[in-house]
Amino acid sequence: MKTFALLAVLLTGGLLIYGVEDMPGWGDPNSPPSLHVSPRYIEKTMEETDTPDMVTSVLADYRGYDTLGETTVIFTAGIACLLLLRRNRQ
Amino acid sequence: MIIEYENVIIKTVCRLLIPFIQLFSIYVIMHGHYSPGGGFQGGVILGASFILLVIAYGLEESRRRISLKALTIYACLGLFLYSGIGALCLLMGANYLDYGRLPLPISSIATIRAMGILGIEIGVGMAVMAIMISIFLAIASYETGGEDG
Amino acid sequence: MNTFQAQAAILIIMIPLMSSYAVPLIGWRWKGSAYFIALLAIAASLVCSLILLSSVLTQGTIHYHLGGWLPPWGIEYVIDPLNGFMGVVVCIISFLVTLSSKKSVEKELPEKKVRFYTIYLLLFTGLMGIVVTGDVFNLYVFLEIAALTAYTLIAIGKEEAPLASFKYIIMGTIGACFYLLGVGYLYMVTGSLNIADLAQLLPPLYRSKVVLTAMAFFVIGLSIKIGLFPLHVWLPDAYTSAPSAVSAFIGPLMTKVGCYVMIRVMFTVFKPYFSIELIPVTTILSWIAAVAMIVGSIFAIVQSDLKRMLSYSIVAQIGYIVLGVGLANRAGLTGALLHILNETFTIGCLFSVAGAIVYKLGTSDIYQFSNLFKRMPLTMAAFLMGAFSMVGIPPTCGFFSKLYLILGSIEARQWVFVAVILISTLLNVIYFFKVIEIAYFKPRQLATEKEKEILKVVYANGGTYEEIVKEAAPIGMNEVPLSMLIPILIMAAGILISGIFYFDIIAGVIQFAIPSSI
Amino acid sequence: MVDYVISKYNYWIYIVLMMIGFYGMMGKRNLMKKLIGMNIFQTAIILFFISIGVKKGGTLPVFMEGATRAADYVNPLPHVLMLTAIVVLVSTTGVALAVLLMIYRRYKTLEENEILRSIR
Repeated sequence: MKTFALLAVLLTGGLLIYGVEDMPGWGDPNSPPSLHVSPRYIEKTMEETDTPDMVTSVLADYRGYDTLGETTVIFTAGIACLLLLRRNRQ
Repeated sequence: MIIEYENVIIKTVCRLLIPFIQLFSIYVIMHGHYSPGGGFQGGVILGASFILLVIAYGLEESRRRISLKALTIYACLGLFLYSGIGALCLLMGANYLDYGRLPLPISSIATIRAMGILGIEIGVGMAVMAIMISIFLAIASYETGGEDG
Repeated sequence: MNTFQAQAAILIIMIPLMSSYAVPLIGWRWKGSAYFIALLAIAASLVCSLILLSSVLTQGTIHYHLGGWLPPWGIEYVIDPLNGFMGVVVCIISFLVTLSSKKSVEKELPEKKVRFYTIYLLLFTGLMGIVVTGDVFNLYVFLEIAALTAYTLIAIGKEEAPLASFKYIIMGTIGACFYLLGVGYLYMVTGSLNIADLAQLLPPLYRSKVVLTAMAFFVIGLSIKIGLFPLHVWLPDAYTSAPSAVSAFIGPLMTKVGCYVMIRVMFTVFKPYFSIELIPVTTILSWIAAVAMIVGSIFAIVQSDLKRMLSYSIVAQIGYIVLGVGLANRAGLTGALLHILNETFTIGCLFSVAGAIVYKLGTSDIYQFSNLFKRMPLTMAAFLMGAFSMVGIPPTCGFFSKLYLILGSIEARQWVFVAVILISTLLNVIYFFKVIEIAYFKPRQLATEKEKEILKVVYANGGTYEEIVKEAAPIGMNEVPLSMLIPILIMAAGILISGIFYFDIIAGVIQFAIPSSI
Repeated sequence: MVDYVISKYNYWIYIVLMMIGFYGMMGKRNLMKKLIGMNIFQTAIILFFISIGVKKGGTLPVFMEGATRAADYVNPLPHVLMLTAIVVLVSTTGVALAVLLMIYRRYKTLEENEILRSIR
């Protein structure tokens, strides 16, 4: 079991290291994520949502639906813990 | 099982700290537009203040003050606030979560959007606070064979 | 009506989601209402999905911009024929399974109904959210909703359920994290999360090592999620120990939705020529699938528990679907999609029958099934129909999906796969025949505890052997309640109908659902 | 070579963390340790996402007067995605802890091989 785990870990690590070669360097201001979608969030946040904190404006407005899903995840966890651990009064 | 620990220092410090923690959590929720923060962070801080209360005063005492059923209802209401704002946008003829059409007496669409964001942050804060406490209570009171109160 | 049609894409998620928040609120006062809220919400979702499918087929792909933001910036729902088809399949089966769940939930989880149905609705929401979304990260969020609810629902089952659930949590998290890592890698080289946008931005980058790694992580992660052969270890334990209502719900849907995501990633996010020619993902997958078909069936033969047998049979059936995907030609994909339809009906039907048997006998041990055909004729008729479809006997849908898979293998000149499909079919016959033999031909034994109780009473009163036999026999026909029986029969009928009208289904829906560049 | 290693140091850190977490999930015998491994694993992914949002010369993504160019701020999108992923991590951990409590009550241990022995 342990050898198998070690093998799987080394394989995954090898795959990850293989992928690093073509990645943009750390803090590269010209990497694709910095150029493609995110500039609009940064430049238009005041104009479109009147919210200086871009994380909040993306979280709650541009990608607000993800946040609904995320709140639902935590709601699920809460109800799940109650379902698993509480026993109703007989 | 978390039992009440007779120690004046812990109780007094908690009693002094908890209101400030709660005030800070509300600040974090409301100030999410201008600084790092928002519904999740504020909700978690608010939940942590109640958890501190439970740790200091023991499960038995806090069971009398905090009801799991009420917490579930808070969580549902918070989520209803969130999804209800979205549904209100639907009723106003826009797409889901398109806050721009919310019926608020403000002329600028961007400001209406900011108000919509505030609304959902409050909903998220309520839900996260309630859920955090109920996860903690469910796990902490399992050994005693917790029953619904 | 027109606005309703335009908003159907979001209502399909919003109705069950908001209902799941309402269940604890209303269930606080009226505990019995939980089941009806769940049923109504899923029915409403079913209506929306039918409207969506019909409007997709007549007017083309539907785009719905959440929050009114245009695609690469906001989240978008895209419904094309593939989505629409999957949505309808998921909704129909969920509706039928939910309909039949009432009695068995009342029996197995009497005090937990409200929270159970909350989680149940959230699971349905998660599955539908995966199906309709057009954004890779949004897909991850709903994948996690579906996974978390599934962990929970499995953990409330009988004896070893928590352990099986924990194993599933570990494996499922690895799968989801690999998927998330794939999303991150794609995001790093393109800067986008929208599926359509990614499909446009990726082709010049196909030689990039990052994209290759991302593809590898997508495939491994999703293979864990669907329980493809060497990564299936969590699946049988989890599905066996779950409560009956849950395994009837998760069994047919969870893995199939995972297969849908796999098709979506391989043929929509990436262009088909990347998955087929540049790196041989499809070839590797089809060989793994072939092994899965054989090994899953062999494991199924040696099981003595009906639910565990069906779980291993799911592993084999996943092999069929992935084989169809891996063949990557039109006939193969048609077979795969038809098999998804057929499989949800068949597995749903068989697991519901298993639930009905557990409801009546209190056990799913195959060797206790003697004389079951006399006692529960209608349920067992449905079981027979499911078994026929699984084996692939002509009027049922299973025959046609296997036929298309064989045609696809021939078209790809892979004769080995033809042989594998035939061998796996033979193995299917063996394990289903074992059940049928015991249930039909084996003379009755004193199977259930209840009968033993009766006999003890008779024996204690000094009854003769004849009296004992007479007392034990009366359980002549003892069907499950109608609320369980009717959905099972509808599912059995669905197997037959989808078999008879297979050509209309292919001509009307499935042929549009296959990516056009294949 | 050294430049190459240094310019991508964030990736090496996350890869090592991820391998540690992955080994914990797969190789450890204690269920609690598996759960801790899972947390490390997910944290590694969070670290990875955050590190791809960094821009040299960028400040935190809160709008300030006088800085309107996109290059002035770090990329906010990975932060948003990771807020979601953190919540998912917390929720999964919560459910897993609940399940572990159930396992502990049933078998009185969290060692995998002892549990398997008691089942057989």
